[in-house]
Amino acid sequence: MQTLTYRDALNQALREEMQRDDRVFLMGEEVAEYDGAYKVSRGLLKEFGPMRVVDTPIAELGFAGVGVGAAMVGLRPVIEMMTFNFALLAIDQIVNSAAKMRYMSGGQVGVPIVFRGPGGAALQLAAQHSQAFESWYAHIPGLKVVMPGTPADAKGLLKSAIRDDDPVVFIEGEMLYNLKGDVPDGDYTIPIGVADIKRAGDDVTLVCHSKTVGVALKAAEQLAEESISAEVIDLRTIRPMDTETVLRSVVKTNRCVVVEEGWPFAGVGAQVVDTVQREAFDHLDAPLLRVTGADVPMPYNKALERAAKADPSQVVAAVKTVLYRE
Amino acid sequence: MQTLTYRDALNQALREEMQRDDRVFLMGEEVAEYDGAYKVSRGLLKEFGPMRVVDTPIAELGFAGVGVGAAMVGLRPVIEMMTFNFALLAIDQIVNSAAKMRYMSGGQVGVPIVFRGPGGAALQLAAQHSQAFESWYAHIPGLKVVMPGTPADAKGLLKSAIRDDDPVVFIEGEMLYNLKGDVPDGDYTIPIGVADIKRAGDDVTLVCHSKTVGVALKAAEQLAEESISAEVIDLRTIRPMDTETVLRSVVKTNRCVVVEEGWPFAGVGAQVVDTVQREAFDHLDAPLLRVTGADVPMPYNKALERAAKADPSQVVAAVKTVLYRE
Amino acid sequence: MARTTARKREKPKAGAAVTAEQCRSWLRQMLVIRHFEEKAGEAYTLGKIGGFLHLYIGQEAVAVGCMAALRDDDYITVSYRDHGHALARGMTPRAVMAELFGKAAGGSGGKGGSMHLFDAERRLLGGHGIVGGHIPIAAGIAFACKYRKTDQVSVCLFGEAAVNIGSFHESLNMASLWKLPAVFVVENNGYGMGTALARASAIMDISHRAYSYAMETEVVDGQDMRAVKDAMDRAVERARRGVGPSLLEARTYRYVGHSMSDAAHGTYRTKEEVEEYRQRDPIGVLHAYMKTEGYITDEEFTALDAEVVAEIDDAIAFADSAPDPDPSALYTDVYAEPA
Amino acid sequence: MARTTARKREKPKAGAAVTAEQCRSWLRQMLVIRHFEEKAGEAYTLGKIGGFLHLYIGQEAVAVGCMAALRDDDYITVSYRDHGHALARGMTPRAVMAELFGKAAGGSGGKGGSMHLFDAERRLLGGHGIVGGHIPIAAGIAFACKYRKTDQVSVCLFGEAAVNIGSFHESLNMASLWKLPAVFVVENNGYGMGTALARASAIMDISHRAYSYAMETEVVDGQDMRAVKDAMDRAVERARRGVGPSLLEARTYRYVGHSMSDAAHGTYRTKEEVEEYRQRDPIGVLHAYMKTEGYITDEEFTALDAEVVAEIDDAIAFADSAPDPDPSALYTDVYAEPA
Ligand SMILES: Cc1ncc(C[n+]2csc(CCOP(=O)(O)OP(=O)(O)O)c2C)c(N)n1
Ligand SMILES: Cc1ncc(C[n+]2csc(CCOP(=O)(O)OP(=O)(O)O)c2C)c(N)n1
Ligand SMILES: [Mg+2]
Ligand SMILES: [Mg+2]
Repeated sequence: MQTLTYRDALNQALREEMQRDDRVFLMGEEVAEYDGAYKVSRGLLKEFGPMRVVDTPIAELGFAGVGVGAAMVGLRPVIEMMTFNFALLAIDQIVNSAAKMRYMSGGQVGVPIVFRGPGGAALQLAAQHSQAFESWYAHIPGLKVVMPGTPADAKGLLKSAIRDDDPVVFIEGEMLYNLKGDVPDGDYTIPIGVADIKRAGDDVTLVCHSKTVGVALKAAEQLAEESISAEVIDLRTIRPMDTETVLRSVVKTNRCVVVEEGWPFAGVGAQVVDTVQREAFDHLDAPLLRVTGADVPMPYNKALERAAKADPSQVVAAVKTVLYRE
Repeated sequence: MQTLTYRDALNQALREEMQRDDRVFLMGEEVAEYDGAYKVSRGLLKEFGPMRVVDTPIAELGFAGVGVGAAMVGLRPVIEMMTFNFALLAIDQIVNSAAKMRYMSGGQVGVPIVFRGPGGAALQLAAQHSQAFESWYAHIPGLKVVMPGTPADAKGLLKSAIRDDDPVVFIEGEMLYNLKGDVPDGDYTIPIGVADIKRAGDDVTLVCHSKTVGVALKAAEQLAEESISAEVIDLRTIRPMDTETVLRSVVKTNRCVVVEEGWPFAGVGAQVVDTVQREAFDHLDAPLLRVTGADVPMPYNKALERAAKADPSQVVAAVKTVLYRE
Repeated sequence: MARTTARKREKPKAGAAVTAEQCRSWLRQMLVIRHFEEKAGEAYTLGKIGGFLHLYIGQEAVAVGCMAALRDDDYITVSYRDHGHALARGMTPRAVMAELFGKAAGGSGGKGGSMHLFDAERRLLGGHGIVGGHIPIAAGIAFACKYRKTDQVSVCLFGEAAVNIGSFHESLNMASLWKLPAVFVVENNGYGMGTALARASAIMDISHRAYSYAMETEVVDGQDMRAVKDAMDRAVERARRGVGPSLLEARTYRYVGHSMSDAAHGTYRTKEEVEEYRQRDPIGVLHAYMKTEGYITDEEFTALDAEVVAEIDDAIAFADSAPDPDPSALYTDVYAEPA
Repeated sequence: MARTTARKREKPKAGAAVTAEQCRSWLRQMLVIRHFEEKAGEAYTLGKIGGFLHLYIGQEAVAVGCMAALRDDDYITVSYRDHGHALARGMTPRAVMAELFGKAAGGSGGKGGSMHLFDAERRLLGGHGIVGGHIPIAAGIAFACKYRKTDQVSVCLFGEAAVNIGSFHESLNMASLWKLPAVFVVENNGYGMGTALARASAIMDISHRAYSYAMETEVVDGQDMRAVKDAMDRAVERARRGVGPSLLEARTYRYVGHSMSDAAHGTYRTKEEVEEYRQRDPIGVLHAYMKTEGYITDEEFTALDAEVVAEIDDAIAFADSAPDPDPSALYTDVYAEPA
């Protein structure tokens, strides 16, 4: 076991996969000479050189397409989006090219590519720089969507994403990069499509992913003080979603609260609710509730931003509602 | 009353609004000299001239942004996307500019713009040309999303959209353009955010929008033959959603099936399910079920495409399931 | 338009000497495309083909001239108007027609259709429906060739209306900045659907756009297959040598409507204009050359034409009788089969 | 890079005679920007300002020179590096600083912050955070001016790294095609974050990109405020007359890091390079000119500088003590208030 930050865990995953497979390369804005806008690629240019760690012009649509083309002929591109806010400019290549190539070609041409970078809000970056788009990508057949919430998951899942034969949208958290955690030594992977029970409990199921794993765990602690036992399930992969693990828990707890950073309308949580109420209808003692980001563009002001973000107190309140406590 | 096609109803709405308000102009690919790729703008160039009916280069991101800029200084642009598949290239302007300008500017600058064009699948246009993105747009605070399913709704809602002070994503159906229906004479509008009961019933609530209105109504007829009375609710507006009308119906029928053209994961139906199970939990005699498009890129082959589309038989089957019949 | 002087061009080598055999095969390819497209148009009106159908009639010399300059291991990407390129690259009329008919025997198993022709073996990587969408993809394929230090070349063909979209700009800049082994071929047929170039681009000389990227460029007569091949030879050679990418503008014309839903000459062009361009038919141009060179007699031409007609009739019959894909195909090829 | 000859330029008129009063106000504006940015940087390190903070130190002459050429009813759009433009356009240091502090008294009520400065009254329409995002918006504003047959002009300022993104290409093509009254000003400070122009663009002469759009273009010394104004006067006049848009390249330099999280000279440039550019400081250039013209004495300069320092101190104090927006502000301005 080693203790690593989420950032360094990602950096290790990239380095180890690039050492293991010379088809793997990293491309994006400032990934090479600048070591990455968030330093996730620190040292990689020095180790692998400019052909495998490639700085691009500001041209998200273009370099996303370059990655798709390279993947179509057998390379394993990792395309860094400085943040997924800017990926809106590249989304045609992600959705119309990467996600559909295998199907349109009748199985002849796959696109083994990873689009990665931070998603969601950081601190006071305002409306255009604070958006969570995971439900958008998860809506698209042909894409896989991975969102680790811990350093160990980040490393193991990024390795799986790079080894995957299909396009993977790998969304990190800018606020998570400095998060420290235990990471297994050596080479290991975590399978895509498998959720993780981050805390066991009996009274209520909390479903979360990425940054909200921390929110749910904090809420679970506070609930424990009131002797409410919450089970915290980290989806880790949004698509394909591990519904079995979620259902197994809800069948046990009979109550569920879904926590996510993004906006409420047709968010990831809406899909969790849809699945659970359909598959576990007779096991539910209360409606499923959701805790989400406020349904507004993100404000710059610090206090307003704090109020716009999903926090443990909202989770605690939702849990008490589904438990019919006060 | 006049009988009009959906296409001509839209054409009337555009013409009447352009006559009423000289700030309104239409811009897009082939909208002027070609009368529109789907002839929705037939005759408008002749009547209003090239400054108000503007052909553009193939540059979705660019002309969407041109519309946003024009709207910021008080014009009322109607930006035609030849189809919403191509709007993926413009989505940065729709989401990062149009939807956020009012908020980022602290209320100083609004963006009264309409992005309109056909969405979803037509016939055998394959994967890149057969996609339904309404759940994406509806996810975004700052946008309104309107999807009429009849000629009368198309005319009344497009007029409301053009008069609205906020950005409206107005998604039509290529397969609906030839649909005929009664349309009130003269100037009328249909308010954004109000659903419509297209058929009254007591046993089950069918929630639908756009093309699936026809699917739900056909299913309702077939169900009637088996003396199952279905209430068909056409959302008409996806965001803001008229949850009252849906809930009022479900409280009466205690059962609900949501029908949509798009993909299942985090689709519009997932949001309907989330809302209904939360607000009407104690009224539900069965889980809410959804009928959606198949979770695959659209295939070209005719038979495969038919199998990929939501149809009345699937709705009938879902209804029987929630009614616990066979 | 902007007064810019052309970047000094490498002196065009006198068209590499071509043999009667070569000409014959090129002529045959153009005849195959011409008859294929005419039959496809008929099949569409009969309802055998659905969706959008974009015919290549009139532009045959561009696809044939380009493919003639390539090696088997070079890569090709093209727009939705892709039948001609697929046939010139060696896909059989049966495989292409079956795809248009949506049959399992089609190149993409009937799941792609007319706009999405792929033949991985022949390195034809689509068939793309979003205007400009395949330009960065072609740059990426070229990037991979450079990455692997092979001397393969990535050729990308698109219409003149695509030069006004952002991906063209971003891709050509990166391709030149990184000296990628790519050739970008603009098939300038004068119109994007109903929009004439002059109503969509601030400059009429598309090749001048290359100067924004310090890229080599040439304008070539797109109705003269041999001229296209000669220009391609130069561009492909530059790419192979690692000198960098090129932008080729081939001036051509489509005789038919944009797609089957568009009249041959809509309101946007006159019958006379179409007729005028038909005078310099690409098949006629090569045929005339072959006659003057004594490469082909009228009898031989008639025989060749008949042979091609028969091949296309066979392709139609094959496609018509071929089975639909199995219903299970709906759910395959979304993701890789778990190994 | 591409050998292209410059499009014949209109002979620059000798800089319109300027008065001591004008120079004094321009000098004052530059001093306001300089001191504002320095204080804002301090406030950021004290945690009074959050998020991203992009300072304009070193580029003052571009914003001041551009605004000096505009009428009150002209429109301005700019990137996230927008403090200088807002101040030069007449927004008070109080209003801008309060926005940076996220206070209700800020120009955008504290909801936009440093990257999103708006002043509808002064027709400053952002403050945009997506590189290239405001270029089509500026074209759209120009379209509206033409649509309404006013003689207003839309000016759009962006960094040199934005010339490689698709929206630049699409917007300039449409602006020229439609002869829109727009002026596109590239503030070429040599770097996009840590990327030097030569590593992002296939050509170093950004102004040459104008030829792809048959657009007028000029390169101007961005450290000489009067030179910027003269070039702007010509471009604005062309736009007003309806001749068409222009692309101006102002060669300038940022003394500080890309944002507060970036060192003044990271690994991507040397301390020496920064020092060298500081030698031609835009404030120094104008000040020197004014001294030779006898427009200002050293005493007057010292007094002016002190006056500005006091104004900025006041802005800091104001912003610091101003109240946060009401919590209810979180939910307002998402949509228009129902009339
Ligand atoms: C991004 C995008 N916008 C619009 C369309 C619709 N469309 C299909 S073909 C076409 C015209 C393209 O013309 P050109 O590039 O000249 O190619 P040609 O059809 O002449 O071969 C348009 C507008 C599209 N497919 N993609
Ligand atoms: C589309 C997009 N991609 C990436 C970014 C991140 N980013 C912010 S500023 C910047 C560099 C821009 O440089 P330049 O255009 O030269 O302006 P300058 O900062 O030098 O004023 C980048 C890459 C962004 N904001 N938008
Ligand atoms: Mg064309
Ligand atoms: Mg710069």
